[in-house]
Amino acid sequence: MKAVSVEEAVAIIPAGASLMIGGFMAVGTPERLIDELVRQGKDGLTVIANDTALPGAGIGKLVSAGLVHKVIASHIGLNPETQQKMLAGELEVELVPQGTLIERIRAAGYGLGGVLTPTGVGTIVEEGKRKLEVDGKEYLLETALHADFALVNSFLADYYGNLHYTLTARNFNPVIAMAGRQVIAEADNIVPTGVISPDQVHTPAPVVDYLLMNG
Amino acid sequence: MKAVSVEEAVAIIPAGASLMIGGFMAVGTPERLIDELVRQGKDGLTVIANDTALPGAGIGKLVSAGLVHKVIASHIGLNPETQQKMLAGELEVELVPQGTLIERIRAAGYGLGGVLTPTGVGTIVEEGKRKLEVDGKEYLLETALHADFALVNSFLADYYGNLHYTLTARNFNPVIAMAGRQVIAEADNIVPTGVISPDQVHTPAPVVDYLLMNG
Amino acid sequence: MDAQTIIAKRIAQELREGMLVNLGIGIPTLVANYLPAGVHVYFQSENGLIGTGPVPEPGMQLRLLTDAGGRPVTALPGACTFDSAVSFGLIRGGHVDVTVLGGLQVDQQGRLANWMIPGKMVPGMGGAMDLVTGAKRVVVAMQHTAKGKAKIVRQCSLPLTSVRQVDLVVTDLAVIAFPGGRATLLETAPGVSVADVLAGTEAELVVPDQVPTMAI
Amino acid sequence: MDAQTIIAKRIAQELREGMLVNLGIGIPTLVANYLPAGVHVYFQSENGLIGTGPVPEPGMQLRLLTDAGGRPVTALPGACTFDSAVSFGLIRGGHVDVTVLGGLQVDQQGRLANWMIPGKMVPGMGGAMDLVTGAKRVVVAMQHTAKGKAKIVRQCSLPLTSVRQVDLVVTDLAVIAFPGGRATLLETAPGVSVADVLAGTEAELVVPDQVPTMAI
Repeated sequence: MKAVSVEEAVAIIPAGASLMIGGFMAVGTPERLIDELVRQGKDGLTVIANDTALPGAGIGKLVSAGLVHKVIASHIGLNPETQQKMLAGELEVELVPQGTLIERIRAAGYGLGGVLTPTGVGTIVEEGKRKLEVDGKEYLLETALHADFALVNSFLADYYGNLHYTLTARNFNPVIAMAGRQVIAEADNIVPTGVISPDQVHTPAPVVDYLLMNG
Repeated sequence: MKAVSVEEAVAIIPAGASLMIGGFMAVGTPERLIDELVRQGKDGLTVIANDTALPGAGIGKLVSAGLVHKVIASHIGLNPETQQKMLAGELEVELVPQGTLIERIRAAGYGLGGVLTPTGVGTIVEEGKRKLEVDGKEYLLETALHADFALVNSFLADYYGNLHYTLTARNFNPVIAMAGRQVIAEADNIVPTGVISPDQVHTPAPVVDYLLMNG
Repeated sequence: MDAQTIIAKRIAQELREGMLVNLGIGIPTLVANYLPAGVHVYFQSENGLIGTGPVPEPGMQLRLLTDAGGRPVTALPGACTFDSAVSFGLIRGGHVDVTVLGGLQVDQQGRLANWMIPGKMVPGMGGAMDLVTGAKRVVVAMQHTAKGKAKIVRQCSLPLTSVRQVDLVVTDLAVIAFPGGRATLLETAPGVSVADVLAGTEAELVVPDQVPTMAI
Repeated sequence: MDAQTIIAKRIAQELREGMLVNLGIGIPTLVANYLPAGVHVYFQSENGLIGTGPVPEPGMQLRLLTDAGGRPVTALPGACTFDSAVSFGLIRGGHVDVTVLGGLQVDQQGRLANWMIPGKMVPGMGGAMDLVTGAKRVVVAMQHTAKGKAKIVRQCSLPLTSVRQVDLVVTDLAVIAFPGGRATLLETAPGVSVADVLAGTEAELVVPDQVPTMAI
């Protein structure tokens, strides 16, 4: 793990990269990284996240700034800008059931090729997907979803990069931290190693590549 | 959740039931439940667990007592009795790679039909299984593994049945707690509701059906 | 009693001690206000919480603790939090006893459409498809008609949320279930006649000899 | 220096600052004793621990904290614990930088057999298949021969652990890698000649002009 400034962290991300971003309606989203992506104008991004929050919050800022080429999400209903840009053909949107999205991300991080889910069978979600039967029940094969970077926000990080999330700010964060080829963590609080007890670590330090320094 | 004595809990389990049992070399195994299974002589059991521990410890006691009809596990090498009984044809043993075993159990608890894993491709583990290609890579389809009961051991339980495991005694426990059709929890310590903070709960109370009372 | 209150009160009667319950946004959220006295249920927010409590007192909000709509909530003693994979494991895996969701249309076999109006409203399915596919019991909370048009129809014109048949539809006019795959009138709202229900329903509705009034 | 020490010391040189390392039972465990000074690596136990430390002081053992063999260990500051699904997510998902495992046979393309001898020893594969399939780098630690018989063979007679080619085999006689799918002699142990290695090896071995001695 390397401690970096937010400027250094975002400089590592090329335009056109695919980013998994933690958060649920901007709760648990790394806002400093988002703001710096906007400042450095990294465009052509593919964003994989639960939602696009609201205009002015979290991923909503990337959408407003026109930096996003494609969104893979489960819900965009609370951000009218995302919907407008989608209908205007300025933004590609792939909608995925939330439980399927998180399993596809997890599969990538856990070295699985995919999972079989009953969700979406018989609906428009099944289009173009393989269907398999197990014990007489039909499932869709949903394949692993990879990304160049995972950007996570944790409540605590220690000096090694162990991360602890809290309350509903955990959401997608620990799962994307396993799936991003490189992982950049932004912590609300950096604490001495040992402050987070072993049972409270949600993301083990060895999967974290960069930790944002304070300031 | 219902608080029950160990006698009541085991009385619920019929002979011939399939049991997922937590623990790794008997660390994190519910020993009171095991001892009572032996006392009540519940036989013909199918045991799904990481291993069969040692003679005289954890699942080893069930094997010694001749109560086990079939074992689905990743490792039996440290229990010579399991191997002897297997070679003598007294005990059916299905060996599953550890990472595959835990994913098959998880799939059952998470409503998935199965997962695609690269583990076992090209080895004798692939016999009789479907192989699928995703993005040019071969995977085995490993299907969900269900059980009638999950028997878990936690470090803490609160009055609702929220469970917290500690250190390496966590292992299979939180995963099987999602997968057993009925879940019986044996806690080292029962604490007032609220003592386990929300972020420290590994198994949510609503999935626990029975909690062993003290004494 | 207004339409929303009728629906919420009636659905609250479906909840039993110890159940794990997921309430959607809108009318379903109101169900929590009418729990039978002494009954303790667990409310799940799919963003990662069991034990969701009411809105916090002024000044006590925490940005790190919200419902699935991003609004501040509280956590009751005995609450627990988890990541999204666990949250949807609970949902897809059948651990949620009851989910209450809004509806746009329900067909006469009980299949729900509630996540998009092609060309008009494409918010995404969020957790709805997993909830309808995986919860033990699915209850739809909706107005019986929208702008005079029936919402309980022969066939959904909107994309389905799941092919799984829902268990109960509760509207401001009626309670409907689908035994044997046929929409069947179970109860009418106070002051509503069977004829009123039939007039507002496009689907073929089985009407038993006796149709009791909702006990709300 | 005895055979085990040679192997463990040489493999320890493969470890770099910050790596996540999984050591199997037996010779691999000894590798931890020979870490280069000042290098910090994370040791994973597949039963659910990163930050595995040495055996506890007498009287300090805790039944709830063991290695994958069930023996008491310690946890270093900065350790973390997790369930078995996460543990094998780390392994299968390529997060483990190096795994060091024992071997029964390695074939000349670098494929390992280390989990069973049909009819004789059927302990189960435990985590071995996942480790060999998923770790970024696989290092095999074994005696070069067993009872005079070569263990690096043309073709494994024992069931394979994985079809994935291992990265390095370190024995008491030699270091062998598999560039281009061909077993190649990289180093010999102190006092061991190339001829000694060839005599103890059944596989066809590529021998470069210069074969340095292990710097241990």
